[in-house]
Parts: sequence; structure tokens; C-alpha cells
Amino acid sequence: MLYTEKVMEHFGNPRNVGVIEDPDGVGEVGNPVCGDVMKITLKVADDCISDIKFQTLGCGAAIATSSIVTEMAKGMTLSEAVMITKQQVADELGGLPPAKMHCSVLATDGLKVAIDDYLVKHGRAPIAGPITSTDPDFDPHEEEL
Amino acid sequence: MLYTEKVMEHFGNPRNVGVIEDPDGVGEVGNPVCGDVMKITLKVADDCISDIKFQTLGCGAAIATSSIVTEMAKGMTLSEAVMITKQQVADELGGLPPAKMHCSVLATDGLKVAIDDYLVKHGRAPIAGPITSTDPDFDPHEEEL
Amino acid sequence: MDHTVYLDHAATTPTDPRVVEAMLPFFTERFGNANSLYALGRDAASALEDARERVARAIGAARADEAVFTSGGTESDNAALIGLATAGGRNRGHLIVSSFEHHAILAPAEWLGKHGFQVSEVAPRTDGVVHPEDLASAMRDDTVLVSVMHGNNEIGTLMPVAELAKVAHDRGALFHTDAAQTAGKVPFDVEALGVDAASFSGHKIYGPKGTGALYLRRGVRMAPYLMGGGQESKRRSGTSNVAGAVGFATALELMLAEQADEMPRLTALRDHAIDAVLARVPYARVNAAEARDRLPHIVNFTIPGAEGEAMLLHLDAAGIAVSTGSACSSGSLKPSHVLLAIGCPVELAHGSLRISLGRSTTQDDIDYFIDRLVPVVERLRSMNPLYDKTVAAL
Amino acid sequence: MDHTVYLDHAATTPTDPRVVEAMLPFFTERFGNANSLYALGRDAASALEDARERVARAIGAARADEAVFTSGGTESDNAALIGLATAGGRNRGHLIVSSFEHHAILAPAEWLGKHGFQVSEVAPRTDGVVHPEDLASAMRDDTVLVSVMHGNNEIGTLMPVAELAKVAHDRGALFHTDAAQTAGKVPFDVEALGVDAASFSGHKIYGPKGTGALYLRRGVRMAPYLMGGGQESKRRSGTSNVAGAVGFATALELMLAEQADEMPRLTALRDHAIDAVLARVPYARVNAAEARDRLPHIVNFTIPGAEGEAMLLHLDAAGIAVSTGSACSSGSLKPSHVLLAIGCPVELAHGSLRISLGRSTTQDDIDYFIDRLVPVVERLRSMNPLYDKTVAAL
Ligand SMILES: Cc1ncc(COP(=O)(O)O)c(C=O)c1O
Ligand SMILES: Cc1ncc(COP(=O)(O)O)c(C=O)c1O
Repeated sequence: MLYTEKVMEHFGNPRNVGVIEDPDGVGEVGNPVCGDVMKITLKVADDCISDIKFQTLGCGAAIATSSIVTEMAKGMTLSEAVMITKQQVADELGGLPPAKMHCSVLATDGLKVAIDDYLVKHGRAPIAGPITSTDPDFDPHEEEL
Repeated sequence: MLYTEKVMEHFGNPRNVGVIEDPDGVGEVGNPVCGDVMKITLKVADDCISDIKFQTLGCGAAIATSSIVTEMAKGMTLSEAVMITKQQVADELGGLPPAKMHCSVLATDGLKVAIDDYLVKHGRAPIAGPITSTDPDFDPHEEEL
Repeated sequence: MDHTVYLDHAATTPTDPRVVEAMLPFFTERFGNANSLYALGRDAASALEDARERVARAIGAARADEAVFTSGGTESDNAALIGLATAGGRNRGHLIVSSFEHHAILAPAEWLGKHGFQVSEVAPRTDGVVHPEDLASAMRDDTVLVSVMHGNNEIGTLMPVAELAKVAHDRGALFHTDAAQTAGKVPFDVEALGVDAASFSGHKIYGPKGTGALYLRRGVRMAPYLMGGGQESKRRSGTSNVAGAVGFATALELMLAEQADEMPRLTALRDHAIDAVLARVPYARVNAAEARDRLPHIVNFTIPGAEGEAMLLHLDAAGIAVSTGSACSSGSLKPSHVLLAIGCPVELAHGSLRISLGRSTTQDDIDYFIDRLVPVVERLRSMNPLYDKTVAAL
Repeated sequence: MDHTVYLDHAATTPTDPRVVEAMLPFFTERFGNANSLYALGRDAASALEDARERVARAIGAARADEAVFTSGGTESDNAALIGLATAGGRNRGHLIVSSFEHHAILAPAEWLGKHGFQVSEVAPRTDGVVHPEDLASAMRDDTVLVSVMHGNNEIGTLMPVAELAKVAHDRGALFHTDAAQTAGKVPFDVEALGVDAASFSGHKIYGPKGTGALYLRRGVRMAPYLMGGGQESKRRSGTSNVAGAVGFATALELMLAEQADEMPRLTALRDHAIDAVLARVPYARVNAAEARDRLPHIVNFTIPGAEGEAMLLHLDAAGIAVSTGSACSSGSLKPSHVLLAIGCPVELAHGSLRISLGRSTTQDDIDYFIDRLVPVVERLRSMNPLYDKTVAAL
């Protein structure tokens, strides 16, 4: 298993680490039994993500995907941000080892949950829909050969 | 598989090679399908082996055991000579690899057949009895683990 | 790789230059096929048999031909499990392995479980030790084979192998032990332990990778695993790797020669590491800390609130090589089956770190490691959204 | 061993000094476990993957990950036969091997025959070649796997592998070829041949003993043979022998680089040896002489009336290394199954002698060999009680 340079760079110097005080939306996904937990807090202005921060417990890929997804999402409209796919996250990092692809799901899921949290809190309909990483059939540990 | 020095010495310089003209007894054992054939010719005086020669088609052990058995038998009484065992032949050579133990059977068998040939030709009862290497169940190639 | 502090000797070791030296002639000069009858072949065969005698002596074997050369610990383990279970054409029966064996034992055990055999696992207790009573309760009348490792590669605990072997023998079963992590490092004698078979690996003892051995007690029948030309007295086919056998034998002998000095030295360094980590990393704990019998060089920490791979990568950036468990499972996200087997909660198992010391290790290495570990753990914990909850629950 | 004329390159070869050179750094310096995540491990992994790419390129594989490193030809053969036959849990079906395969194929085929599979042998004809028509007649609807070697190690004949593979594929079976004797020596390209799997051995091509590879076409499923840590993309467990992989790749590349010069050189020397033996040793013959497609370096003589081992030992005393067939069967008295398979009468098979040439071989070596062979044969024939009968029957 080898991480790309970009993964290592984001792992070593993650962007947007922390918690936004008084956030507009919060998303927490994953669970410690799986080894990965991610929490996103964000601020919204004009339906755009004006600020975003994350905290992540997890492996190198979990931290790097968290970092890059916050960079990607910052400045996007909410409807753009919910469209970010796990593949785009992985591609942005120059690829992920197959065993680690689920980490990018975690990152996009965290973002989606935070966005829907904002929308619902503001009496609007959620737009992200159900997330994969809470699907009971989703096994992040199932590697492909 | 390793041959002892003594095996190699007898293989390289076999004693008593050849055919005695006008022999008193002749023994030919083995067969080319098995890869080993041995022929012993001998002269008898006062029931002792006064001269003995062999010809052998076969591996290093076949030639060395043929050579040593002629050395051992020369000068023995016939009843002493038929008692030479395959183990004595092997011991005399400092041992044989397990896979090659059957070669010493061939050597003692050739001797026995030649002695009985002499006795029968002279109207006496054979003393060597049946030989192992003609036993249809005898498989010289059956190695022990 | 200038400032490498290598603390992963349980994953692999550098080949000792004296071992390389001993091997070199067998590549280019004494290169014969040990099965060939001519001088060059006999020379190879005698070097091979000499290596075999040295290995046999080093493990206390009664006879040289009880040692079979293999391509490593994995092959020895596969051959022992499958070869002993299926000896003489047997295709059913019960076997027992401990649940924290290396995957090179667990995987062939699972294979046997799918091919007619019944397999039970005996769990270690929380002290990281497989207790003879527990094995005794798992034994059945049809148990044909028991395999329990001598020393665990992740947590460094040693098993009471002599007693375990006796339990197996009392019920008529064979006993195999995986000694890949222990032979050479702590006293290991097949006669004293009474085992029927044991696995060894070259690269764990400063020998070459791709080398190993299987001890097989005289008279114990085994179906050969690699089949073909019938080398190694028909127990392991394949042209003999003479250089490898010589390298393995040399490495093992060097381990024994240095064991008396090296064991206490590593034990002291390890204990120093334990003291320092426990003192300087809040909430850190040593896995299976209560076991008295342990390997001198392996210690496994759990650092709640910090994930193992993330610690590993940050330490790597500082030039420090450690592992999160077995090197084999790197790249997998499954928490260590060893830690789970000794009752470590899965969320803590994700935060484990193994260091394993060796010949190159100095006190400076340990101190440097700890100086770097402390800020790494702080940083990761500060990024962990659940850190306060985790600590509160401890 | 001063005056050694080594004419047994099919048994094994010396490791090329350039190969040793390439391996050395991986013993002591770049010694990491290729599965470890830190820098030393990544360095080992990248060396391993680089070696894999070089091997893949050398055998014409479409993708690097189609090459799996093993401990040698025997392991590759065992893994291919058993792993392909039992892939996906399959436990029945029909397989076909040629009757003059190496024992590393025949033995696992026999094992499969005892474990639910049906095994047929397809015989080569007297020309030493397995003919596609003969394979076609042996094929059945339930044939799952065919294994026919690329080049025979005792008589040096080459098989029409591309056509044989097509016959297998036309009936839906997989095709494996044992290329231990051929890769590097004659053109070998897995895509051109269309094989699904192929075995390679390092020590036949001036690489280290204990190394080899298995080509496995992308998408072809194989049950792993060595099971454990899941190395080699789960297809072959055991800590990667990086030095060995690098040595194997280097050896294979050197073979290719020198093939264009070396093939005609060895062919000429071989033909010179054939001419001289036939001219100077009465009744001598070349086994499978009529095959046109042959390895440049192997020739097998039958010398009626002289026993093989005895010739070998006398030549050895003169400093000449030859073999009576496969090195594996040295020490056994069974006549070569290869010669029997091509219809050589058993009593003649006992009188066979194989010479196999290589990089070190010169015309002087060949001449010296023949000068010594002539009196050896005369001497042995003069001691043979059946010589006149034997000759009369020819
Ligand atoms: C306990 C144990 N058994 C077996 C093995 C496998 O040995 P090898 O890497 O030589 O195949 C290892 C190490 O990888 C080990 O630690
Ligand atoms: C055709 C063939 N296959 C397989 C092997 C076995 O290879 P190894 O000696 O590397 O196990 C050999 C040589 O021994 C061979 O000639």
C-alpha cells in the first residue's frame, strides 16, 4: 500500500483543522469501532460554504481526505458541495490505495451530513439524502483483490 | 546421496574384473531392465574359492559392491562365502546410501548363484538357496524415506 | 533514510554482514545443485548438510535430519499445519490453534476447516498467554494436531510450550509451535519443549529473507507441502537454496552466541521504553502487561484517542520506523486480531503501536522515539472529535 | 575443483556476479519489510514493484501485477496446478498434464488425482514433442486445466505452446506452462503464447536459488498456495524476499540482453558435441533427435551398454560435471520418466547422459568432455557382461 505524495502532504499539513464556534451545520460520521470518525463544522453564507473545519480520528487517508474535502468544498454552493463524489476526492489526492477508498466516502458523507444539518435546521428540505457509510451493508474493510 | 571414499575407490579401481576362462562356477544375476547385471565366474580348489572375477553393468554402487564381494570371497570356503550378507558387503564399503542397498544384494546373489552352479555341476546339493533379487516382490527401487 | 531509528525488528531485520559473507561463495563459486552426484554437487550437498547440523544443534534437535529447510516462516507454518494434518492421506479430524496465531497458521487452519477437518481456536487470556487448562478443555478424542505459537509477534508474550505440548500429547495429538519470533532470541530447545514440529524464519534473526526451517521430530509423518523432485528427504521439494541454508544456519548461530548479552540489554531498553511512554503519554497502556514470560524485544502500546497508522506515519516523518502490529496487515484497516483476542476493545485496538528492538537499538533511539511520540500523540488527540468522550470512558 | 568443465547448466547455474551485485544492498541496507508503511518499507516495496515490472516486461506480460514472486520453479508449479485447479473452492474436474513434465508438476497433479480431480496424461511422441492433436483428443468437457511444459529439461525439446494453449482454450480450459528451462534462453512471450499461467525459476538463468515467479494472467483466479499475511496481492504469502526478486529480475534481463548472441553460440557448440559423440562413440544416439524446435543448450545421449551413473562418476573423476537426467532423480535408480515417455526402451534409458551448456561453456570444454567420454564408455562396455547381446539387439 502506497500513499501518493499529495495524500502525505495533506496528512502532514492538514488544512482547515478544528471546530468552528457556533457553526451553521455540523456533520459527524463514522464510529470508533471502525477506527474512523470525522466531524465537520461549517458556516454558510448565500447558500455557499463560507468556512469549514474538520476533526478526524483515523488513518492517514482519513485525515488526508478530510483535509482535501474541506478545501474542495470551501466556497462552493451547497448544491455543488453535496455532489462531490468519493472518486473526485480520491482523484484530487492523486488516487488512494483500494483498501482506503472508503475513507473518501467518509469525507463526502461528513460533508453531506453537515449540509443537510444546516438545511434542516433552517426548515429546508435535505438535499444530500442517505449516506453510504451508515448503510449496514457497507463494509469499509472489504478490500478488492 | 553420497558414496563413501571406499565405494569410490572400488568403483574407480575395481578388483578382479573380467571373466575366468573355463570357470568352475558361473553366476549371472540382475537384468538390464533394472539397470544392473552382474556376472561372476570362479575357480574352486579344496572347496575354497581360489579365483574369482566379475563383470557388471550398473551404477557406481553396483560396480563397487561387485568388486568388494570378490575380494571378500577370494580364499573363503564355499560355505563361508555363501554366508556373506548384503549388510557385510555394505559395511565393508563403509556404508551405502539407502537407495543403493539393493546393489549389495545383487553382489551376494551373484556369488551365491556361482557357488551353487559349481556344486550342482559337481553333483552336489546347492547350499545357497533361493536368492532375493529374483523374488518377484523384490523392488530394488523402493527407497526408504 | 539518514536518521532512521529502526524499531521494527519483529517485522524484519537487516541481514548480518557476517551472514552475507558466509553466503557469498555459494552464489558464484560453490553453486552446485546439492542433488547432483559430481564433485560440485557433493560440495553443495555437504555445505547443506553442514548447515542442517548447525541448525539442528542450535534448536536442540536430536538428529540433523529433523531440520527441513524451507522458504520462510510462512511456508514452514503452512507445511506443518497442512502436512501434519493430512499425513498418510488423513482427511478428517480435529485441530486446535490459538486465536492469536500469525496468519500463516490461521489461514491454513481455515483451509483445513474447509477441507474436511474441524478447527477450534483456543483463546489466550488477557495476559496474552494461552493457558494449558484452556487447551485441555478444548482437546477432543479426535484432536490430531495442536498449534500454539512460542512467542507472539505483536505483544511479545511467551507461551508455556512444554506444558501445552504435554496437554496435546496426553490426548494423543501432535504439537506444533511457531517459533519464528523466538528462536535465537530466548532459549529454545525442541527436546526440552517436547514439540513435534516447529517453524523458524531467517529474516527475523538477521538472516536472509526467503529462508526458514521446519523442525520435524524423527518418526513424525508429514505430507510434503511442496512436491516434486523429492529434496530434503522427500519432505520439501525444490532445488536446495544452499546459500540460503548456510545464511540461515549462520544467522541462528550468531543469535545464540550473542543471546546471553543481548537478551538483558534489550530487556532493559524495552523496560526503559515502557517506563518513559507510560510516564509521558497520558492514558497509554502496555498490552498484556501482566505476562511475566516475554520476549525481550517486543512491546505493544495502546494509546487511546490516537489512531495507529496516523502515529506510524508521523513517526516515519521523523525517521522512526514502528508498526501498528503485524507488517502483514499494514494496508488493511482491520484492527489487530491479536489485540482483540486478548480482550482489547476494538476502538482501543485501533490505537496500538508496536516497537520491537534489535541489535542496532540504543538508548538514544528509545529516547528519540519517545521525544517524538509525545507531540505526535498530542497533535492527533487534538484533532480527534471524540477525544474527551474516549478519555472519560477509560 | 580446479579443472571443472561444467556441463550441467540445466540442473543449476552459478549466480551471475552482476546479479549478486544487484542483490547486495537489499541484505544489509535496504532491508525493509515491503509491507511496512514507513520509508524503509516503502523503499523495499518500490524495489519489489520495480523488479516485478522488469519481470513482467521480460516475459511480455501486459501488466506488472501479473507476475507473482515465489521461492522457485517447484513452488510456482505446485501453486499453479493446485491453485488453478482448486480456485473458487472447486474440488472436482479433469486436468491434463503431459507425461514428461517435471516432477514439480507431476507430483501436484497426482495429489489432485487423490483429492477429487481426474488427471489424464498426454504423452509426447517419439520426437519429444506434445502434439496439439494428441492434446485435443485428451480434452473433455470437464477439463479445467492443462499443463504442458514449454521446454523439456532432459531432452531439450520445445513444445508448440501457442497451439496447445489454443486447444485448451477452445474447450474452455486454462493453460499453464512450465517455462523453468526456457524463459531467457529462447523467446518467450506470454501474450504471443496465450498462456494463462507460467512458471519460472531463478537458478536456471544465473539467478539465485530459492527464487522464481509465476505468471498469472489478469482475471485468472487462483487459490493461493502459501497462505498467511496476504503478500503479493494475496496470491502468495510470506515476507517478500526483495533481494531475491531483484536478483531474479536482474538475471532474467541479462538473459534477454545476451540471448541474441548466446543462442547461436550454444547451438553451435551443442551441434559440435552431437557430431563428435555420434562420430566417436559407437552406437550412441541423441534422444528425440528429430525435433526441430529445441533448446540451444540441452542434449541427451543414449549410450547403449554403459550405465549413466557410472559414466557420470568417471567423468566427474576427470573434472567434468554432467547428469543422467534430472538432478532430482539422482540417487534414485528409476530410469528417466522422460525417456520412457518418448518411447526409449528401459534398458537403454539406463544408459543416458545429458549435457547442458551455458555461459561458461567453450569449445575446449566440449572437446575435453568427448576426449574423456570415449575411454569411459569403452571401459564400462568392457566390464558389461551383456555388451555383445545388447549391441546385437540394436
Ligand atoms: C510468528 C510469525 N510466524 C510466521 C511469520 C511468517 O514468516 P515469514 O515472513 O518468514 O514468512 C512471522 C513473520 O512474518 C511471524 O511473526
Ligand atoms: C522444467 C522444470 N520445472 C521445474 C523445476 C523446478 O525448479 P526449482 O528447482 O527452482 O524448484 C525444474 C528444475 O529443477 C525444471 O527443470
